[in-house]
Amino acid sequence: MMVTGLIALPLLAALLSLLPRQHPLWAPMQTLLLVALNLLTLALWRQVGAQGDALIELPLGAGTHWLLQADGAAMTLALLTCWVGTATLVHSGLRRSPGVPDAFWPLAWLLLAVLNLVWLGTDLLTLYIGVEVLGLVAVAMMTLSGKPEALAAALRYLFATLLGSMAYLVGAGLLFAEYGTLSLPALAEVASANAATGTGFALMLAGLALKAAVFPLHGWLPAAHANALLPVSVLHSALVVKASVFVMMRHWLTLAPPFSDSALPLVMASLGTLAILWGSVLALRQTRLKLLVAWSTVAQTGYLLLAFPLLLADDPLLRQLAYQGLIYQMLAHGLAKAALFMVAGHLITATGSDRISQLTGTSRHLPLTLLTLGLAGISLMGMPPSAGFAAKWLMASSALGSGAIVWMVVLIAGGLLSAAYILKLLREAFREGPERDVFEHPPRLQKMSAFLLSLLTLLLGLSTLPVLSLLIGGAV
Amino acid sequence: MSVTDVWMIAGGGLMLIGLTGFLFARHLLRRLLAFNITGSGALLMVLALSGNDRGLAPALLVLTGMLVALGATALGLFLLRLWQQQSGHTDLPPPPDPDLDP
Amino acid sequence: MSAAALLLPLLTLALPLLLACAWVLPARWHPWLHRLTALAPLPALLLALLAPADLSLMLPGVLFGGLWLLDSLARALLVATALLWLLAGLYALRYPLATDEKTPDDGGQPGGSARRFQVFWLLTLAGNLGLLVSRDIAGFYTCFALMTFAGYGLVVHTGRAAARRAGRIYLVMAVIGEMLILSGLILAAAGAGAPALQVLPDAIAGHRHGAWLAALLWLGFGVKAGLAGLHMWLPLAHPVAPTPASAVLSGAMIKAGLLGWLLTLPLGIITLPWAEIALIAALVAALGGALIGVTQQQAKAVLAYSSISQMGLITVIVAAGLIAPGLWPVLGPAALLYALHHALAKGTLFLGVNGLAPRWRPLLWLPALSLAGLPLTTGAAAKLTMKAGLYDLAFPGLMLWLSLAAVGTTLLMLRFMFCLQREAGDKMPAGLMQGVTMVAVLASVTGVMWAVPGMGADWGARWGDAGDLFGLFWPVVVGLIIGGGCWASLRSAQPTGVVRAGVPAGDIVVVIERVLRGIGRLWARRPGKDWRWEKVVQWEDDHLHRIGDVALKLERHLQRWPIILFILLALVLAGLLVR
Amino acid sequence: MSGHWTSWMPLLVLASSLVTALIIFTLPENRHITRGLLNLTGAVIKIVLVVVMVIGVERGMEFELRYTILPGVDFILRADGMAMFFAGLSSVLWLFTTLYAIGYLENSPNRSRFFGFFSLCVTATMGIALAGNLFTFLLFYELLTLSTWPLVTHRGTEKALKAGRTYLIYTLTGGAVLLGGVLWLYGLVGDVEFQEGGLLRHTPEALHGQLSLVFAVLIAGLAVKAAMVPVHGWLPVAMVAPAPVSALLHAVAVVKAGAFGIVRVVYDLYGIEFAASLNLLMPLGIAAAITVLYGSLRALAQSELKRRLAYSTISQVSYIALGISLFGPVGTIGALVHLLHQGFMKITLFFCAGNYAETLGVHRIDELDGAGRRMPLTSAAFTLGAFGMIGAPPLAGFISKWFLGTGAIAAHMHWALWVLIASSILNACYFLPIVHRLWFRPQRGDWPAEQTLSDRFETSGWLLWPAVATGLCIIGAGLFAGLPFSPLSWAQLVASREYLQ
Repeated sequence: MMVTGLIALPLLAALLSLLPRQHPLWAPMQTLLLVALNLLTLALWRQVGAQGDALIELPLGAGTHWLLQADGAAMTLALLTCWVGTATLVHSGLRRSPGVPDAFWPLAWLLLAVLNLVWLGTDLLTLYIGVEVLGLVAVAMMTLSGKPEALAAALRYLFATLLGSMAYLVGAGLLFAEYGTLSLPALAEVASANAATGTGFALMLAGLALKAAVFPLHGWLPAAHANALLPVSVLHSALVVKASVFVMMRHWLTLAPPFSDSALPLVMASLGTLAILWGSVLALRQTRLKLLVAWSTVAQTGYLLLAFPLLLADDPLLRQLAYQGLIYQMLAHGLAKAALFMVAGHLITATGSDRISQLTGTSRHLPLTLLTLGLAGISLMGMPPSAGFAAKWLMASSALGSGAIVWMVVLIAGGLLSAAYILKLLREAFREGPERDVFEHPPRLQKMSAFLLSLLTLLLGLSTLPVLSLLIGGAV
Repeated sequence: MSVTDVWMIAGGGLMLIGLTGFLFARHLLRRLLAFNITGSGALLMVLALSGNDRGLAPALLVLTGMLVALGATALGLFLLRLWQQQSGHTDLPPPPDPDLDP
Repeated sequence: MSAAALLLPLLTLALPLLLACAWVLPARWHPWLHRLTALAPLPALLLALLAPADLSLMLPGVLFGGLWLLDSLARALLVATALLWLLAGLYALRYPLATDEKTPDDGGQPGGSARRFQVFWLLTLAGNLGLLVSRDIAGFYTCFALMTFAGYGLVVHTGRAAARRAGRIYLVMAVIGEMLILSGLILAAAGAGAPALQVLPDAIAGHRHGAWLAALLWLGFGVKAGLAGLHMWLPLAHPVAPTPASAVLSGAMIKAGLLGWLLTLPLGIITLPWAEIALIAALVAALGGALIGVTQQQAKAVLAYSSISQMGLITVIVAAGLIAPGLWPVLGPAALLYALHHALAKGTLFLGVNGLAPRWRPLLWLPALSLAGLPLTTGAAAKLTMKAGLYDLAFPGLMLWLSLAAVGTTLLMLRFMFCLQREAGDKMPAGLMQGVTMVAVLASVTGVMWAVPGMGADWGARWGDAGDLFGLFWPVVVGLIIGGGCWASLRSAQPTGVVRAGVPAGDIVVVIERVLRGIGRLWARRPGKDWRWEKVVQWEDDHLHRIGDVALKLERHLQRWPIILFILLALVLAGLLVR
Repeated sequence: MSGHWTSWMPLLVLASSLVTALIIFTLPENRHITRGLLNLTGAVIKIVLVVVMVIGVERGMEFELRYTILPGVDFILRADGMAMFFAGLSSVLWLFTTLYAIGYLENSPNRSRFFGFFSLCVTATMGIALAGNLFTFLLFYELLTLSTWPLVTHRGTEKALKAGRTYLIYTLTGGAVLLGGVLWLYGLVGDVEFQEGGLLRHTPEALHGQLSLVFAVLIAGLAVKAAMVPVHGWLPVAMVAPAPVSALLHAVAVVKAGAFGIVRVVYDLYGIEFAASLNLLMPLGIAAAITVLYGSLRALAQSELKRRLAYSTISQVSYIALGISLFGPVGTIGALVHLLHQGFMKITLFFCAGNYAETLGVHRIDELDGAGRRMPLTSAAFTLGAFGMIGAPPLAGFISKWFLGTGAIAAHMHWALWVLIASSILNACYFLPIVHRLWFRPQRGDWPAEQTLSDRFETSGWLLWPAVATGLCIIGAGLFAGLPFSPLSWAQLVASREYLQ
């Protein structure tokens, strides 16, 4: 019952948020809903930890049924969604804040609901609905900032996401035609390497890759993130991009094993490597803060793809390590990227301009913001003791175990590249330019929410076992 | 050639037409229409593929597909009109240059 | 470990160091400190003379385990050294030290203040006295290094260009010497267990590369003892140093090299293959020193070369000890006696350079001739014991060479008196300086007797057979005749003397300097001049920029055709999986 | 984690500076007194804790904190002999550097930020000292890189930022290489803890080939921080940092972390006998020898005082690596005791360089003429440091060179002795001219930027007394090396445990 609550509660909150903002009860209601969401997610997380996966089935006739499964990975990402969602909503101010239009709250809650649906969904129909609605909600949120560039970016993103889900639909149809079932666990048993499965799987992968901004198809992401509202780009970069990758992982685990001897794993890993190199090099060349962070998202998605071939290793322990590494990387990147985007927003409001060269002297007047940037940066770089490092350690030891030294080297070298552009920001902040003491400080609540997110990455780095214990036996 | 094959070919043809329109149309409305055509083609393809007496699943799949296409078109039209009002163009400008580091 | 033994490190090492620190006090204490500095060596002298039996002290906490020992060897050297330092110290009381007002004309810098001289004086004294009594490797090497480096302060005191050049060469050779000694000590000590010095000779004797170790130590201490080829700093340093400093430098500090040899080399244990070469080199030093010394212009330079020649003779004794270990029991005391005699005589001569009124200057003939080995002088006694020891050494014509060296020394002494005559003119030194010099002369003539215990007893027997006496007498006579002739001819020519050319002081060092300067110029123009390791791993910004530009251009295309790329990817994936 | 108080001690040592760091970060800029007080109390508490642990370790007590941080990987903080050796050095020299930094940054901006990262840096160094296994060591090794970067770029000028960038390129790449090595090792043998005498000798024969390669990768990663040729480029460039930072980097924290890492890997991970049997020590020795000579040669050519000291550090730190490669207890003692002595000597030299820069505005060597007369105490300390570096007895440098020399003979690597001797001569060549200028050259014109920082002494007390104190430590460590609690006897105790009885 609690599993459906994860989706129902945000939906209810979305409806309630339609109330006019001036209503005196509006703020307490929002806080109450947020607290409820946190409590529910934690309770479910502990329950899954204690009793294992919770499964809900709705029969759809003729042997097929609608499945929602709350396993370790789903709960971890639900936790991530809850944390980032809470931080973003708190960050955008529960009371009156001019920057954010009223439509943001209902859309945000809707986004959280759909995200939880995607995490929990284990059959093609649910996943199709989740991924599709997610795209539409994201497009709608992108237009909130009202700038023409945002509109153009939103349109471009709309066409991309529609095309992607079209391919996904055809893929699902092909698979259903072949095996007569939509549920992933059932497919896992019967899947075999034949033409129909191959094309269906390829179409689905391509569609999801387009929605997840994987390397060659990442064109729409930078413009979308740079021009959207700050909370929107936080939610999008931290969660929405990951949803598509998560669905890719779900499909990969069910359909990829028969194809493990083909060149697919190699292609996925090389796409990941290219994404890391491409994203980092371009992030280094950016002069505007938000664009730099956007390009960093493209780069970091590359890490997730690197783990895909490792999931097909023959030794179950190595597969589990890769699985844990992948989920932990999603968790670490989600938190760190959200914190980084918030900090970018604060720096822009503080210095009044989006350009990186204007950051001179901020380290003296915005110490907490710089500390958050540092902590988030450490996790993105994969430096100990952050969660990013723990993820990199898990994935690298899995790669080493299965003899894939190249991917291990890419993982480690990738950390250096991300260090390059993170420290480019810090270097500008440390520069002592002409005396400039008038910095428009963002409200304390916003700074604290960003700091808490980056602190989480540090805490998750120091104690990884609570989260990893849920992911035991994931990909086996 | 069985009935499913006919539907298959029709669906495939529709998708091809839609895709080419999607590629070459510059006008946003045309692209949206092209998308609708490909959508219906794909739905047709899915129905044809799944054949009959396969239970509720394919129907549900197609139903959601249609709903989603409807929602998407509505959103697209709304944005399209907003874009037309704001920028006066009916087609999308080339993507902004990723600006060079001075 | 009696209480008196504690005095050993205190009086020799700690007292002067404390006094050196005391010089930090403000100026009104300086006159008192000056007097105390002069008397600093007195306690050590009294300790050496009055200490009952052999004193020894073990302090495990200091360095690798401190060990101090006052045996007969140390006692004799301590007496002579302390006495010489005392005389030089009293002499320095009246010696015009403060030179920092005027800048010397020859492009040097103003010299150090009198205070700086006193501090360096005390440090050198501490080092010198300390090394005589300390018997653990680290302690001995510490005092040796302290004496060497502090000696630099005395050499460059006047600040003139010549002094700075002499100081530079002194320092370079001192560092080379120190490093040779350090490597020798490490190599020898690695084999030996305990950190004491007396373990070394047996360790070297037993070592498979014993000859090489001994060679290292021979050369290392040889720098201090003025071996041929390593002597260049001596003739440069002495003339420029203030007189008391050069007296101590030449008299006491050179003997440290000899002590080093006596303590570390396997004398009387094994024969060393290169001992003959060392003996020949010593003879070359003895004769060469005399030959070059005669051509010097300055009185102190002559004395410096005389020191080289005399040390050459002592080196002959030690080298003989290395050739025939059996002879060492006889040669050992001879070397010691000769060293003591030379210390006092040379010290007196240096003090006499500007310590005596013209009237009393002939008094210098006493130590001068004693050096030359005139019978009935301490010099003669030293030479007799040396020759007695060397008689049955199978070395062809050794006695002839020694006699020639004696002739050389006599010539040197004549040249010294000639130069002194010309240089000193009729300057009237202060009363105390004259008194001190007188005492020095007396000590140099008689001092040796009571310096070496048991020496005085069989003094009479020394002169027994006339044959030896004549052997000593003719070189002096020949030297006087030749010297007198030259003196007369020089006097008849112009007083300025035609012989201006002569060999420059420090002879071969001039050549070495020119060679090094040439190498320096070559090195400056070497091809790979500005290649640096740092460049190997240096990221250049333009590399990153170029990659970035290419990426940006490609990126523009990628963003323009998303749909085609999507179809392409779908086809690629399908192609892979359908196969 | 056992609840016993001894298991909390290592954490307390780390917390003593971590807590200070966090508080200082939040302190507003104008609270100088509280910041100074916080710093000093942190440093003093740390020394007290370290002393308690030293005595505890002496009596054989176990101080260990352990919890699993990653599946199959433990986070271990343990105080064994070797750990207390480095922790002792760091905490003592840190107190001096803190005092010095308070005086040095008297009225400069960003002091909260500086002292915050300053304390973070000491936390990382303490972590490195107390690390119980290679993973924890790597964790604090990287933390050290990140916490020292802001100190190098503290001034914020273009030069400082460029130096910081170079510093990061070197150290981050080094960290990445080390991570690769650690991963490879964990892949081969799982979580191996630091154990006196090393545990890797029990591994099966088949792995030995790979273990040698892993050794090479680990040493390559550590060599960056230990500034061995050719990855030493960052050290002279980082000289642009303020004096306490360059003293901190070169004498105590960063450079020593690399050297200590090599000591840990060779003695406590591989075990000296096992490393010798895989004949890994000869290449390490050769690499160290090259660095020793290269560092000294480059130091000769430097005209700036701090750059010359930087190159001298590059050569001196490789003495430790050279000492490690001398198989035998004497060589080990030489390496360990030099780890401490070089700390004291180099920190004195940098304090003096900082004093000259701060009080007289002197940065170049040829501006130092006559500084002895103007600042006698600082110049005396500098002279002590210089002669210590040359290895003149009775100073600390002589003791370590003596043991390194005898160790070289005992290990039948005679060429190592000649490298030491040559390096000592080179040290004399580039230190004695400076000492000559200090004492024997008159002052030429007035000083570039003279300030009278205190009426009674030559410069402010904060700057002067740390320099003099560490100078006296040089004599103390040298002259009284025989005493029980001297660096030498502690090194002998630790070294004896490394060799299997």
